[in-house]
Formats: sequence, C-alpha cells, structure tokens
Amino acid sequence: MTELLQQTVSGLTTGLVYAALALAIALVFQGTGTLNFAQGEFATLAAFVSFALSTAGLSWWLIVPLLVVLAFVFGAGVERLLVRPVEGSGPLALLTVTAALLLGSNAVVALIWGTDVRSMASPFGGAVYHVGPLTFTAQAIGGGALVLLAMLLCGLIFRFTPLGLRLRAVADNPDSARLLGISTGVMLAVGWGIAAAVGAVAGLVAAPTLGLSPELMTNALLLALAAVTLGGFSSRLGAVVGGLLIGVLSNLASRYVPGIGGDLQLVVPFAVIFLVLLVRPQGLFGRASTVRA
Amino acid sequence: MTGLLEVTGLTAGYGGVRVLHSMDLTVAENEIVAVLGANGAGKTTLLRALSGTVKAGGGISFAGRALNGTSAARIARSGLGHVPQGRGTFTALTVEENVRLGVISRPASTRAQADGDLDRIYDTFPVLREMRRRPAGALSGGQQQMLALARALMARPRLLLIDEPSLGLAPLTSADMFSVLARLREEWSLSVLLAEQNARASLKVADRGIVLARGRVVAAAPAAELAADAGLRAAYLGESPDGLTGVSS
Amino acid sequence: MSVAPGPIPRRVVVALAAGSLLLTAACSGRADESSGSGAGSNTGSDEPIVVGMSFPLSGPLSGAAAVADGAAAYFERINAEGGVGGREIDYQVLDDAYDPARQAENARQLVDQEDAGIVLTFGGISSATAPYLNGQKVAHVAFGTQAALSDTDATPYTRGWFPDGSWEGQVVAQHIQDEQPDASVGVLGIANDLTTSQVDGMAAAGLTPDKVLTVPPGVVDLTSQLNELRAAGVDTLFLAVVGPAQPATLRTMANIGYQPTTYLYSAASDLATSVGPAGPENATDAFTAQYFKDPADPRWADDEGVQAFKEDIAEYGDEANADSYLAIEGYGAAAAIVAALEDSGGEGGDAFTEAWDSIDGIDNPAILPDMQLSAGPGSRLVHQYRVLQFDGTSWQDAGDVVDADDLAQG
Amino acid sequence: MATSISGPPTRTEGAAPTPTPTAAPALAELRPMWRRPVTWAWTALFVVALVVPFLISDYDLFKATRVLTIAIAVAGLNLLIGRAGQISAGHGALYGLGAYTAMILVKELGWAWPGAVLAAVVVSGAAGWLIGLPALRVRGLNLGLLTIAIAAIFPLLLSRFEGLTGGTIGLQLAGSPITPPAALALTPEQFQFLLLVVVLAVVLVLLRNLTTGPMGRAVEALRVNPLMARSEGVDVNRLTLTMFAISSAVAGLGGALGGLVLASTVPDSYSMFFSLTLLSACVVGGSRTWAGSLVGSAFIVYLPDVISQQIGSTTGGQWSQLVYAVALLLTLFFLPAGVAGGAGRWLARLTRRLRRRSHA
Repeated sequence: MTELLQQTVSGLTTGLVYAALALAIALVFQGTGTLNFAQGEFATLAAFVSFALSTAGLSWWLIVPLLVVLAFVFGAGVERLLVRPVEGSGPLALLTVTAALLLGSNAVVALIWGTDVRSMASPFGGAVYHVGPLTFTAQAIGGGALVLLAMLLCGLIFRFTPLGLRLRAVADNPDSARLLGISTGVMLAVGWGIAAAVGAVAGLVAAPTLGLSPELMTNALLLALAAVTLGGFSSRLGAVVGGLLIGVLSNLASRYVPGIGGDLQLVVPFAVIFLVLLVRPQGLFGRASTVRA
Repeated sequence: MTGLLEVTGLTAGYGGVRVLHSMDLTVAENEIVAVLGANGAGKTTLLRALSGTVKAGGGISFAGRALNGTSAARIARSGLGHVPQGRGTFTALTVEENVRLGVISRPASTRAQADGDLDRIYDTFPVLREMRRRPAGALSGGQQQMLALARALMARPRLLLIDEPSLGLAPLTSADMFSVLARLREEWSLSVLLAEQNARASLKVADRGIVLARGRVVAAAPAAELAADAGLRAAYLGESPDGLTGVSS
Repeated sequence: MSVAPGPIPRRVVVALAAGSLLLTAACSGRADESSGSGAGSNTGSDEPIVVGMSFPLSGPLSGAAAVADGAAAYFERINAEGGVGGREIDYQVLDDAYDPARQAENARQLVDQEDAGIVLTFGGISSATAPYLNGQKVAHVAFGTQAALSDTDATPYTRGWFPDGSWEGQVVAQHIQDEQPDASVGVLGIANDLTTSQVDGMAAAGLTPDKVLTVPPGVVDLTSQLNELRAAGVDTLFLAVVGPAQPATLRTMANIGYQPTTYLYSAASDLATSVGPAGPENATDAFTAQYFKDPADPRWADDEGVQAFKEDIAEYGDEANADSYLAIEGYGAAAAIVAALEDSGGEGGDAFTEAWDSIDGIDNPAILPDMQLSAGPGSRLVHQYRVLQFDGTSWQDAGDVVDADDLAQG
Repeated sequence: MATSISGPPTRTEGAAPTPTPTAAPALAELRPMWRRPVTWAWTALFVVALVVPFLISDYDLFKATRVLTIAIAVAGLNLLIGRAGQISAGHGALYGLGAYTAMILVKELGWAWPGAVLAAVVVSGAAGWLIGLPALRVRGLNLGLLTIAIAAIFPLLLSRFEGLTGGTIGLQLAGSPITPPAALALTPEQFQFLLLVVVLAVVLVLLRNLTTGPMGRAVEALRVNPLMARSEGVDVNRLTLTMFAISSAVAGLGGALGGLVLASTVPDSYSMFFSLTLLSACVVGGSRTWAGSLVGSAFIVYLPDVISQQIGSTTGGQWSQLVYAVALLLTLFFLPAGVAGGAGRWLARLTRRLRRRSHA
C-alpha cells in the first residue's frame, strides 16, 4: 500500500512536467493546428540557458522570470520566421517543419554545451520531507509548485484577459477573428510564445532531477503527446489532467501490470493514444466539433 | 455622387479562377443595398473582397480611404464590419465573450461607450442577455445570426456587410431578421450591404438592389423597381446554372 | 490535406531524378576489380596504413565521438613519431549516427574506397557490420560488450576491445558473495543485451538477483523503479544504467533516502559524466568493477599513461576530452592496435588478427596498474578487473586484480 | 479549419476546377502512352540505371541500392499521403516489419529470398490493413499521432521478443542471400542494384496505373472530400483499407529487400526517427510526384553523408545534423510541392514560355 501511494506520488511529480509540456503542445495546436515535435527541444534549450545563466552567477529567482520572457520571445520568433512561411502548405509540411526544428535545436544544444550530462543543483535544496510513510523531496514540491503556478498563470491569461479572449477567438475560428479586426498572425506568434514559456518552465523543473543533456525532454515529449491525446487537443485543462494521468499510469502500469515491466514502460502512453483515438477521438475533455481534421 | 463605399473595376477570385469581373458599386451613408443573385453569382466573393479576406484588384475606397492591399484586420478596424455567411460564431466562447470581441475593431474614441452599447444590444436582442453565460455553440441558428449581428455592431461599424442572413433559418425567423435590420439602420446610423438569395424579403428593407450574374452586375435599380420586374427575377434569381458550380455564392 | 498542387509535367521531374542518379554515378568511377578481398595487405611498402572508423558522431549516442577522438590522438602521436615501421597511419572517421545501415555503408566505403585494412566500429550494432568485414577478410575491432563480438569462430576477423559484459556480472557477483553473502540483490539496467549479459554473468557466478528491473534506453527518470526496489527490500544494487539516467538515478536515490550498497557499471562510473554530475557525495562508498583509468580521477594525476594521454589529446585531439573516460578508452584501443600492427608486419585481416591473438602481457596507457593486455577469452585484450570503491573524490582499490579467464574456468 | 461553419465554403472554393494548369497535361493523357514524352523520359532513366552499375564502384552501388529500397517505401508513402490523403508516420515500422519477416524466413526457416520477400510483402500488407482500421475513424493529425505511436512501439517490441528477433543486436546473415546467378558474371552489388531498379520500376508503374484508372478517380475523391466520395458511390472504408494495405505492402517490399541486401536487421534501424525521416523524404521529394520518391530518398541518404564528409571531424556530427535540418527547412520554404514537384513546375513554366515565344 505504501509503495502504491509512493508510486502515485512520484507519478504525479513527473506527470507535472508532462502536463506543462502537454499544455504547450495543446496551445500551439489550438492556434496553428499542428503538433510541435520540437516543443521538448525548446524546453531543453531553455534548461540549458538557465544553466548558463546560473553559471554566470545570476540568482535563480531572477532566472525564472527572465527565462520565461526569453522563451516567449524565442517561441514567437520561431513562429514568425520559420513556421509562417509554410502555414499555407498543409499540415504535413507544418509537421515536417517542426521535425526539422527538433533536429536543429537538438544539434544546437549539443554544439554549444556538448553531449555529456551536466548536473544542475536543485534551486529548492536537497531537503527531504516525510509525511507518514511517504517521502517528498524539496525539488519535487518546489518544482511542482512552479509548474502549477505557470499553468495557473497561463489559464488566467486565457480565461480573464482581453489577450486571452483574442487567443481563444483565433483558436476557435480564425476567419471570423480576422473579420473582427484581430491580427491572427500576431496571435499565432503570441500563442507559440506562451507555449514556449510554459515549456521552458517544464524544462527548468525537469533538469535538476534528470540532469542536463540534449536528450532531457525526448521521452517527456512522447509522454506529453500521449497526454494531449488523452486530454483532448482542444482543451487546455484536458492537456494538464492528461499529463498527470499519464505520469501516474505509466508508473503504475509498469509496476503492477504483469508483462509490461520497465522496458515496455513507453508502450503504456502509446497504448493510451491508441485507445483514446479509437474510442473518443476528441479526448476526455475535448469537444468533437473543434477537433481539426 | 460620392458614397461611403466606392468600388470601381473590382476583380477577385480564388487561385487561378476569377470570380468577379470588373464590378462597380456604390453604397451611400445610411443606405441599405441588397446584392442579389443565384448561387455562384459571386455575392460572397464580393463581400470577401471588400473585407479583405479574398485578394482583389481594382479600386475600393471606403470613407475616402483606399482599402486595396490592406489586411482584413485593419479593414475591420476602419469601420467596415462583415457578418460572414454561416455567422462565424466562436462556438467555444460564451455569448458575451463573442459580443465583446466586437469591441476590438472599435475606434478608440468610442471605447468608453462600449458598456452602454452592450446594454443597447441586449435590449435589442433580449435572448442574448438571457444566454450570455452559455457557450455560443448552444444557440439556435436564428440566435447565432443575432449574435453575429450584435458582435458586428459592437465594433460601431459605419458599413456592415451581411452575407445570407436568412440562410438556414425558418421563414418566420428570417422575417424577424429583416425587420431588425431596418431598425438597426436607424438606431446605429448604419449603411448595409446585404447579400441575399431571398430577393423578395431583402428588397423590402433595401433602398436599392443590384443583381449579379457570373461575377458581373447585370442590373442595378431602386428596390421597388427591382421587386416589380418579374422578368429580371426569372432570368437571374431563379435556378439559372451559370457554369461556375464549384463556387458558392 | 492541403490543396492539391496541379499536376506536374512528369518528364521534367523524371529528368531531374535521372540527373540525381547520374550525379551518383559521377561520384567515383568503378574501382579496379582486383582490390576486392584481402584489402590493404601491402606489406613492406611505405604506403600509409589505412585505419577506418565508423562512429556515432551525431544523434543520441554522439558522446561516443570522444572514443574516436582519443584513438585519433594516439594515431597522430605515432605518426609524429614516424609511424609504424616507417608507415604513416591514415585514419578516416565517418559518422554513422548509430544507424546500422549507415555503419554498414561506412564499412563498405572504408574498405572499397579508402582501402582500409582495419576498421573500427562502435557499439552493439557492430555485429551487423561484422559479416561484411569478415567476408572481405578485413580486420575489425569493435567497441562492444556483446558476446557475439567474442565469437571468433563465427567472425574470425572481428576482435572486441574491452571486456565481455557478462564478465563484469561475474566479478560483481563474486565480490557481493565475498562481502555480504546474505545480501538481497537487485539489478537496475537498460533493457538491452548489456544488462542481460551482466545478469547472465551473475548467474554464472552462482548469484541470482532477487529483482531485475529494466527500462528502455532514453528513460531517465527511474524513481518508480527505485521505489519498487526499496519496497522489495533490495539492499545491494547493481546499477547498470548508462547515459543521463545514471547520475539522475544516483541523485534520486540520495533524494529519497534509499541507500543500498551500490555497484556502478564500469563504463558509467567516471567523474566527468557519471559520478561528477550525480554529485560525488551521492556516490560515496559505491563500488565498481573497473579496468580502465579515469583520466578525471585525481589518483592518476601523476600516472604516466594518463599524462601521455592528456598531452596527446591536448596536442592532437579535442582538449575538451582530456577528462573523458571514453577518450582514454579509444586512446588505449589505438595503442593496442598499434602494438598489434608492429608485430604483424601488415594490416591484412589474417596477419593483424594473428598478431592481436598473440599479444601476451604488454602495457597499455589506459588500463589500471598491475594489469596488462593479453588475448583472453574471446580474444578480448582486456579481461582483468579490480573492484574499486569511491571515497568521495577518487576511486580506491577495494580488492585484488581478478581475471575473467579464471572466472570462466570456475 | 476550426469549425464546420466556416469550413465548407472555403473547401468547395479550394476544390473548384482549375482549368488553366490542368489543360496541357490533360491533353497529353489523350495521346497513346508510347508517344508521351514522360514515357520516353522514364524509359531513358531506366536505361541509364541499367548502365550505371558498370560505371560506378560497388560501394557507390551499395549506397544507391539503399536509396532504391527507401525509394520503394517512399513511393508507398506517396500513394497514401499524396494520393489518398492519409498521413502515416509509421511507415518506418512497416519497412522494418518487412525486413524482419524476410530475415527470419531466410535465416531461421531457410527460405529462398524471393519467397521470403513475397511473404514479407503479404505480412506488411496485412499489418497495413490493420493499421488502416483506425484510419476509418480518425483522420489528419490524429491519424499521424496514431501511426507515430506504432513507429515508437515497434523497436521496443523488437527488443522484447528476443527469441524471434534476436533482441537488441538483431539478426545477421553471413552475407546477402541476394546473389547473382553464376551465368551473369555480375558482382553481388551490381546484381542487387539492377534488381532494385527493376523492382522500383515495376512498383512505380503499378502505382501509377492504380492512380490513373477508375480507381484513381475514386482515390482522388477520397482525398479531396470523403463525404462527397461516398455520395458518388465510392466504398470509402474499403478504399481506405486497400490504400493502407497496398502502401504498407510496398513499404514492406522495400524493407525486405533493404534488410536482405544489408544482411542485417537491428531494432535501432527502424526507430521512430526513421519513420519521420521517411515522412520528410516524402515531403521533400514531393508527395504527388512518383519521381519525388527517388529524389526524396536520395536527399535523406546522401545529404547526411555529404555534410559529414565535408565537415569530417569527430565533432562534425552535430553540424551535419544542423545543416540537414536547415536544408529540410529551406526545401519546405521554397519548394512547398517538394523538390521534384517544384522543379517540375519551374521547368513547365519555362517550356511554356519557350513554346509561346516560338509560336510568336
């Protein structure tokens, strides 16, 4: 029983990282209508930049907001410069562009920082807390709180600000939005920017636990894709809940379902993708009418 | 005569296919002009060319400013509203969010009155007030048409392009719709360019009408005159196939 | 899908395709048919000895580029000293991105185009290239722990450089049995043949682990597995994971307060990429069954072999690799290859493997003191181990030199 | 687009008949096959391909053979993506399935290679049919996701079922079983290249005929608008499954020949990355041109090698990956219809202009 609880807790902790990345993927999807395969690499890049900044002596509490701003500018710039030219060429070309971005940013990270793993100290310290039989690390608690905060902020922006209203309008019906005087191009770039910022927080939180390497988010990306499918591409909340569920599910399934085992751990999220798409293509939280063809 | 909207030699199309051929058109202040024509005549394309969602050639001048090459978003902000065919509702947003989105293209000087306008709109369309917290996708067709009008009005447009408001509505509802239009023109000092297949109903509220066929103006006259011309209606507003079947009106 | 582009005049497109094919044809003319097999056995001449290398220089395993860099540094040093018997070593490094098809292609290019007499390949995918090189009777030195690379009957021209993975399992199992006979033993590794062979080795030494958990390559967060091991009461853990997962796991163990007696996999116990990133305090008291010197370990600061390596890598290679365990592994291999070449009088497959197999007791800059290279089981040159223990800054001896040759008998 | 409300009008307009660009090729279609320039061009290419093996080295042939095996798979992908309008991000797995099937039959059961290749085609085709089942419900990017899930799981399953697949080190043969008959006096590389040229030619002719006849019209309708296709009497479900099965069988054919030529199959070869590479070959070459399969395959096989040879240091691998990514991006920016498609259009414009000038 204790182990079951502990497994659930650690599933939730890692699930938060998937959730943030899934949210980023969903944001891009809702605006641009494509899956950004490079979302994980963007997060890795952010983690390395934060590493460079902290090596340069910046305080961690300065790095977080700075990084969010940098990631926003980066994401918006990528949309503007590299994604915009192919927006009219169909979903396959868009998807291929994101695959090229994945390869490119992966190479850039490896060129600048090398392929060896680097350790990044947890900004929350190494304390361990015991609640009953369960163990929580300061990193898990602090990192979890940071991710939650980022997701909450993102939710607030979308729900309650005029900017969020415009973003949602463009995601809902871009043609109509244009007729109302909304510059859809600017909104798409802003959407990519916010997505990159949320993803950056995911990378930042994952790095101290996993160690910095160009492969930091490779698996997280796959799990986040499963999470978005599970939650529904049209739902931001769905992506977050999907991430948490995937985190817990893949932990528990590899532990308790006979025949799966750790080596097939990655099969779980993909089995989830499979089942969800077949049974409920719009995902748990999505609405059928807004699933893009 | 100089009107609010002056169009000369307008051409437009999709890809390699030209749909509008050298079209002239004028809409005066506070005037309702009905654009009539069969399915595929080019009505929708005309409206889209004016609002900048379809590439157009020729001259478009709105309130004395040339609109050629201007982005759709900027045209919307210059006081030219477009209620698209199918209403363009943001189905996932609430009714009130839909209406408020209209404010974006409002002239900055009238921003302060936005809340007052919202009340006026709710007074005109009480059903929207009732349902303002509901997702817009839950509205009926007629209610969505009202919502689209309400949203366009929130931008305080000087000219409103309305595309097939009666499409898919029950006859009674669409009659309501046309009478509302006449009222709105007075209350909001609007000009309206109304694209319709339902010639009889639209000519009742319009001051003038123009008839399109195969992307050209084939007739232009005061509304009453057009309404009386049975021959014209039979020739252009009946089921005349015009060859461009792939292009919707 | 996107709007269909209009049909395209196909003749034009076809012409383009034809052009691309002809371009291929122009790459190189058809080589003289005679130089097919037994490549490069130009004994006695003063032509360069061509050593081909196919390594993952890009992609997820691009860290292995350091191995190639270390080897290249040694070859350069030899060239600077006048070469092998007056012949220069002409080494060619190609990227295979750890794609077996590209490695096979590279092997053909190296043999066919460059006339390589020895081909070095990296990793388990070497067994995919071995049949071709053996068919060409070209000497093949593979950097892989796989048992298949020790099978000199099936592939008589293929030689493995470092030990077979199962031997390490045997050595570790024996150490555990000597130190804590009642331990509850767990293995946590990557789901591949390396972990399988290590577990097989443990079984051969009479130790069956209570729990074996494996994860797919690339999975870095092993918290779930650690929870399971702890819940199962495992108090002695053989940690056979590699790459970023290894330091991450050590850190997680420290974080969640799970501190079994830990044995690290030899190739994932160095200061630069494993113990260092994990935080030395999180690896203190860990054991490893080791055979190479870690150039980052302060213990070897004055070691002759390590000093030579550091000088050469700074002079001829990428100085960033001066602390790299992988680079000294490649450096040591190059030294062994040069030693075999000096004895063989030629790099043809037969001559080279014969010289390799007759190596018996020579020194090597990469291996631990009190060890020597000699052709052992499976004709692997490295088969001696010493269990080391990490004291927080350095790996110290925690046992005697053990030879896999003896283990295989017992 | 996002909602059904604004969608339909746009779509009908996009699909409006485009008389100007189609006119010339449509006329050409009326000419008998042997009089069409395209037939001559393909024939010339085929003849060139038959001569090439006697001009270039065995190494270059081996590499070109790999291009051809991948081109077969990409041609299958072109059928699915460019013609039937279905995305598959899992063709790497089907290529691998073909390779493993053929390898197991040759190595473990001692089959002759032609039989093993045929069996691999059947197995991959059947697998493709199964993958097509979800495609009846799911379209577009969702289908892409579904198929990428297959691509990601495939290598893990290969490693897991060690008894059959040899686990992570895979299956190897001492040499390729595809050897020339003694009477031909060819090297194995020459024979393999010629064999692949013939196989690719046959595959392309079959696929082309498939997409030009009555079935082609049904496939086109399926791509443009499945609902409309249904109303025109096309059995959409059956056609979708058929397209998946054929496309996958073709990919399996490429894989089987590729695996046997290499004499080795390893899970690492058929990773998700490989599936995405095939997809990028399809896009780069041009998914709607058959020659695009050849151009796209050459792009993904030669470009990384050329770049890494230009850079050629032990730290050059990352640069080559970066340059590859940039090349991919530039192709997408400037040649949205793919290299073959883009070049085709450019030359078509040129010939039109020349023709007009000569008429004047």
